[in-house]
Amino acid sequence: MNGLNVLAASTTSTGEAVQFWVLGTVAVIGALCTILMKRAVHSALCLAGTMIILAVFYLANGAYFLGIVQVVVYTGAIMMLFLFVVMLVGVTAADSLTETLKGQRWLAALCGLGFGVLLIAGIGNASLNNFSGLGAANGAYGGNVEGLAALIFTKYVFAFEITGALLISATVGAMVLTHRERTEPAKTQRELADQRVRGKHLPPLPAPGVYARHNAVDIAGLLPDGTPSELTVSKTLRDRGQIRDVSQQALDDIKALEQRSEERLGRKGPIGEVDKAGQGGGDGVAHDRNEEEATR
Amino acid sequence: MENLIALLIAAPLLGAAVLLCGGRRFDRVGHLLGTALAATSFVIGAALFANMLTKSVDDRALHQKLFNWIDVGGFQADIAFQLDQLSITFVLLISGVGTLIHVYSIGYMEHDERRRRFFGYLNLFLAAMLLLVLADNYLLLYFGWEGVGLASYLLIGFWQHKPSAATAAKKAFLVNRVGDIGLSIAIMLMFTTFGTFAFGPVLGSVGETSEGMLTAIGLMLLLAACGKSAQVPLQSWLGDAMEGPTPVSALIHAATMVTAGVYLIVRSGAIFNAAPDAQLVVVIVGAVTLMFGAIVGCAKDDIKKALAGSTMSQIGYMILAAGLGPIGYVFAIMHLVTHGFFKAGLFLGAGSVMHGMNDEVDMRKYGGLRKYMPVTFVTFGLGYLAIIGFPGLSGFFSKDMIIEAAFAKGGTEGWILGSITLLGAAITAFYMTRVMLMTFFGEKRWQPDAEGHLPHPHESPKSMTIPMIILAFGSVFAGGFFSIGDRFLNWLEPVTGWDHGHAPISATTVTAATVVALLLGVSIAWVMYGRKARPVPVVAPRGSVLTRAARRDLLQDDFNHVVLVRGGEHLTRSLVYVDHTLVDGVVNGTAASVGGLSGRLRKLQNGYARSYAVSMFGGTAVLIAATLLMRAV
Amino acid sequence: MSPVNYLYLAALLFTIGATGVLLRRNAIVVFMCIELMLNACNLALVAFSRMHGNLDGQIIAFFTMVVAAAEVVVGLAIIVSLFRSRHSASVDDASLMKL
Amino acid sequence: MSFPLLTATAVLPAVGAIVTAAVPAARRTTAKWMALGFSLATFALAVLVVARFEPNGDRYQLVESHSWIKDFGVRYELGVDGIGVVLIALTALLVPFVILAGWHDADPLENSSSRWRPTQGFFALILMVEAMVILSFEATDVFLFYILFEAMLIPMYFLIGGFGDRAHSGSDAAAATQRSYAAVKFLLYNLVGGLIMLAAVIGLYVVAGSFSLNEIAEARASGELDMATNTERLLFLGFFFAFAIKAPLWPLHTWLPNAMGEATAPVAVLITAVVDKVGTFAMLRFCLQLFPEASKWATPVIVVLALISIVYGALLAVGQRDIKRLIAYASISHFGFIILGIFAMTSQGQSGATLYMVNHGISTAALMLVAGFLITRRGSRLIADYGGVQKVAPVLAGTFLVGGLSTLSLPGLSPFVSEFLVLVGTFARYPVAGIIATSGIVLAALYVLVLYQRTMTGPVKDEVRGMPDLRPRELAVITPLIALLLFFGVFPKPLTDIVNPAVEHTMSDVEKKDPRPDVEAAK
Repeated sequence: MNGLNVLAASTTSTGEAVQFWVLGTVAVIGALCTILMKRAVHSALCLAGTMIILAVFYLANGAYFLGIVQVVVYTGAIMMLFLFVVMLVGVTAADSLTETLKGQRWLAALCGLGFGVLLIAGIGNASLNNFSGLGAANGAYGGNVEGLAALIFTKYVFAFEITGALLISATVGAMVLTHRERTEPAKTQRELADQRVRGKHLPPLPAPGVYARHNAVDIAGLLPDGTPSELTVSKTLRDRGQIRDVSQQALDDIKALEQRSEERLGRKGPIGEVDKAGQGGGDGVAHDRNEEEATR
Repeated sequence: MENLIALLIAAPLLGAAVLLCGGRRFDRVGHLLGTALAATSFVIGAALFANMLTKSVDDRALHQKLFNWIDVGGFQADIAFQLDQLSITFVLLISGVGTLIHVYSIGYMEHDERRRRFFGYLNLFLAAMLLLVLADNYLLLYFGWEGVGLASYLLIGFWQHKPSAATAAKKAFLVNRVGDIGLSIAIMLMFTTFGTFAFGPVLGSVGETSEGMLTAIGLMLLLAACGKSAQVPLQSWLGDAMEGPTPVSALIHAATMVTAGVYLIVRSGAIFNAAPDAQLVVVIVGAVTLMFGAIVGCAKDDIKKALAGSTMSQIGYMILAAGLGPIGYVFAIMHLVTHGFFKAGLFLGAGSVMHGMNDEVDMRKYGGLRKYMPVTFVTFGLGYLAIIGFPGLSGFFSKDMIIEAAFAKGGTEGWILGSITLLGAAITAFYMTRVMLMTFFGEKRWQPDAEGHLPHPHESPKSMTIPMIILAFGSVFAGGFFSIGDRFLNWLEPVTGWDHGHAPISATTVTAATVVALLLGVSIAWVMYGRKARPVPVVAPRGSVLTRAARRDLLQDDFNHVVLVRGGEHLTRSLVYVDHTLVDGVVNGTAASVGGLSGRLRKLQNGYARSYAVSMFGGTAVLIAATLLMRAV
Repeated sequence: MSPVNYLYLAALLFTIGATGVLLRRNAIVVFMCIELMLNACNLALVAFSRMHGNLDGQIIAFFTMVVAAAEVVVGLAIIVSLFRSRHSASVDDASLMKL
Repeated sequence: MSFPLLTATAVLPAVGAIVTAAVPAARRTTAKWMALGFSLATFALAVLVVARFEPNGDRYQLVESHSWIKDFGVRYELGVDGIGVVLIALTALLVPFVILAGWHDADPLENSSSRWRPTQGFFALILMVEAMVILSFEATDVFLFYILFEAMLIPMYFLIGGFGDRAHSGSDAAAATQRSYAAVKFLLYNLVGGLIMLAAVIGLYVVAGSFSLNEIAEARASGELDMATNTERLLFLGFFFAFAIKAPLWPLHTWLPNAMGEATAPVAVLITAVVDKVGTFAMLRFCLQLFPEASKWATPVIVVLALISIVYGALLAVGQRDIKRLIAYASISHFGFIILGIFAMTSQGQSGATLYMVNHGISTAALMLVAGFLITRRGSRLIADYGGVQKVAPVLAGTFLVGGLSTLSLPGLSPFVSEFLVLVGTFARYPVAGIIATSGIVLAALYVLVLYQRTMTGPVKDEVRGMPDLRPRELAVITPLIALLLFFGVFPKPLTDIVNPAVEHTMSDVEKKDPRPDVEAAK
């Protein structure tokens, strides 16, 4: 209780003075950091610090309840909320301090300075030297918290109720604001599986030309099941759609060969092995031509 | 009896109303109706005249008040008439000559599909002119004054499809309006001076105001007279007015309307008598116009323009006489009447000649017409003799009186005026002889007209010749009738007053001099135009500088054109520009600047919450500062 | 030391917070600065209640805290949804107030 | 409480406006007839007002007075003096002719299929204007007058901007832009004047503590209200500025030619013959009665401005190439005469000015409406596009000439009486001004005759050939007007008898006596 008596004094104890000067400086520095730090996280942390110091000041001023509430609500809840949001938005989202609005910085500085000076001047020439500490007030109901409680539940009871309503509507509002309506039905497991597989190539890629029946770049190699695999052709050609089907190519070659052999031998009839053997050279010719086509 | 006075005016007015508003259904009877009503008013006039003769000299004047026209504060104007010897003289002249010219017009305008309207206008003119001479106050006189101006405007511009006619009409009206300024200012002066502008009170109380005021009034009246009577410097319209049909030229621009100025001055004699300076100016104007008109008349080849010049000059005589004061008033009016006869006759003759010559007006294309249109020749000849003042004919008496009066003015003034009038007489003789010779004598100089067929002159129909004959009769005998036993003098003297003046030389001398002057003029003219040896060229020779100037009305038209017309055009055009750029520009400029300013202010609203916040914050700071200051103070 | 210094401190902090609001573009930081201003006010209130020796000042401060809490909730929710809609938390991006 | 005749006279056209506007779009003709009927009924009421009015009775008669806004002592206070009566009669007389003349002006164009109902709107607006103008002639409460003074701008704005002259040289778009320009100019000019007047009205209330004309006048007369000289002058200027714009007085005139040029002829008549009269009327009633000292103080300047208006307007009229603009500038010149007469402070001048308002209304209506008929026939406003009309349409030309002659105030037509009275009245006090003003009659003759010569005479132009002469409807519009011109030209007594006593009152307001003649003439 002698603490209360101390508080009754019109000037404060040296201890409080020291505490004020030390912590006050820190608080100001914290505030400055809050507005000067590049990253929102740092600002938040500095602000938290300032708030804690303020809590101490509350206590020092005999507002024990408020001091605690300050620590719990502000530093504990609100600042954490800030940090969460900062994370949502992205911790690394450092906004450049370069000013975009012309003259904004100077105007702001000017206004701030003038405003501060004026406030301080105002306080300065306001006659505030009669101090009736909180002793009586706190003592009336036997303690700060009791005193507050008495006031809140008697004098300010309606305001208190209304704040309750306010809080409720605030929470609802927050939910409404942050709630996102789902537009499409939730995915089934099957869809998820397909999503995982689709577009992907499960087995290993074929080595280019392994099953190649052809050495032209733009002709896809054949998979074991005989289907051409576009993966064997360079992406550029794939995108250009300049892929030729090898099987089709082979048939073309054979047709061309038959024509030529007919011209050369001048006789009809099934083509023998010899001719097949001769096809190699013909193939070669064909290759060259194909390559020309491909490169063209 | 006096209730008849209104009828004098009402009859032709009714005619005008019926003919102008009646529409086509009157086309066939229009001219007859118009003539009948003109005659009616002449008959009434005659009746009033007779009645007036029966009365004693002192109570001859009649008054009739119809109703109160304007009554505001002290400003009292009545529709009231005054019929005294002076007015009745004019009434008879106007309605008489008017009726004759109506008759003449029946024939002259026969082939014009708008004849009905022509007669309507003529009737309108008669009504207005009668109103002018019958009014008993200056404002009502102004009413008639403007009315005849309107009628003359309508009649000069009767052939509106001719731009020249429309322009001439407009010119006549405008010049007359300039004169009207004078009349209206005179009326205002009378109102502010005498508190009234009725003839009786004003002329009665002339003695009670300053001579300067009277001079001002007199000069203003003179300005009005100049406008209406085509006196220098407002004479320019009369020549162009010949664009109108010839009967109009005869009635309005020779016999009656142009003499209204003389009437005004004689009527206001009391004012002029009391304002010698004004009188002097009147005399000067008269003298100048006399010479001006005579000179112009010598140079014109257009027969009507030549006659117009002579009209100008003759009215110059009258104005001069009127300016002489009591010595001259009577003779001014007398010359006015006789002139009304012979000049109307001359014009009608000219009209008849034109009628026979496919409306050719150039005398150089006439010649030798006496055989072809004898009646015209005779009547025109009598008129000619009358106007040059051939002894025994009316012009001789009246003009001689004026010349005597001019001498009787006395002093050097008298000598100057007298010699001018003599010179004028000589010149008159010259140009009238010229007209006569070029028109009726010499060999034929007829030219094919626009359609290409030569004119075949013929005598005009009865309806045209009879009036000419009657007028010729008047122009022969009127003068003698008037002056034998000073009838006219005794008749008018009670109204206008008369002063014998003191002639430095005897009347006989003057008469002799006059005769000499006229013989001189005639012989010169005969030498120049009459001899077979020296035929008149069809195309006008270049002529001397004076001749060329005279042909152009002594250049005063060019002066008007350069100074007034051109200058006016430039003035108005520049004013239009000023109005658009300056006066309006100021307004639009203000609007534009306001718009620009708001556009700039708009830029402050850049939409960034933070800059708004700055202004809020600054505002708070300012508020705090304010409160602190208030506390400190 | 006179407790008036608490008021000076409060004024200082308030001004700093206000200046921050004007200077920073990041909505979250702006919001923090607002909180700072509120706290400054609270400090002043507490100091006042000490001066005048009654608890009303503290009551007001208490209500301020409650309201601030509510405000923070809603405000942050707004910021989040804003960030969702236009992947940035810069206050200058919302400049639709321009004429 | 007797039958509120004045209110009825003003309300009837308003009702008519509403009814007309309510007529369904298809029944266009019904709307026209309805509008005509209402305007005629209004005229009948106006005649009743004239009949009930005792020229030599109290200054304000048929008075109605009800409290309106108690807190500011604003009253709904009506009353007419001689000046108001004749102007009410003029308005009620002209509007039927305006409606009849504008019979087809608001018919929707063939190709346009807009569901908007222009015809109904047109006639409703005209009736609305009539209602407001009449009420403003009756109002004896400054505040009430102010409201009407401003409110009549709204229907006029729409009449000018919404129903332009279809005979426009240039494309429709150009016509539309010029029309809106003219309308906006009209509105802005008059609003500026009105706002300054509002300031003066409030100032007057602050000074005098009442809006009622009579109360203030009495207070001034009894001397219990004496304004400081400067206050009075400022208030006077505030009022006069608004009225000078409305009148319009040089150099505040430039809105009139645009407005009259772009509007249809009947609307132009409405502007110059009816609405602008409110300005000159208000000078007589409010400026002179409320601020006699300041009026006398400002007289020299105003006289000079009026003279400038006379000569300047006439000269510009001579310089115009557009028939309607020419008439507009002529009107400016005539308004110069009216203002001159008012501020000559002689009974002749002021009676003349009042008569001038009436006669100018009739004569301008005659001239402008015939010009409108002419323009609708040929589809052009440019003088140069006409020529020789007199040959093909003699009656039209004749009426046009009569209208013109009345504009140049030929004796025998009513404007002569008023103009001469104004001149005499001015001359009696300011001889020089009188002489300068007299020169206006030559200029008037010049612009009228030039206009007539260029349009009506000369060889017939091909475009003019086959132009129909006046139709019965148009004759029905013109004939009565011309008859009135002639009648009042020869017998203006009915007007002067009503006006003179009122003018005596205003003269006594400004404590001016007519200058005595130098010599008492021997009667």
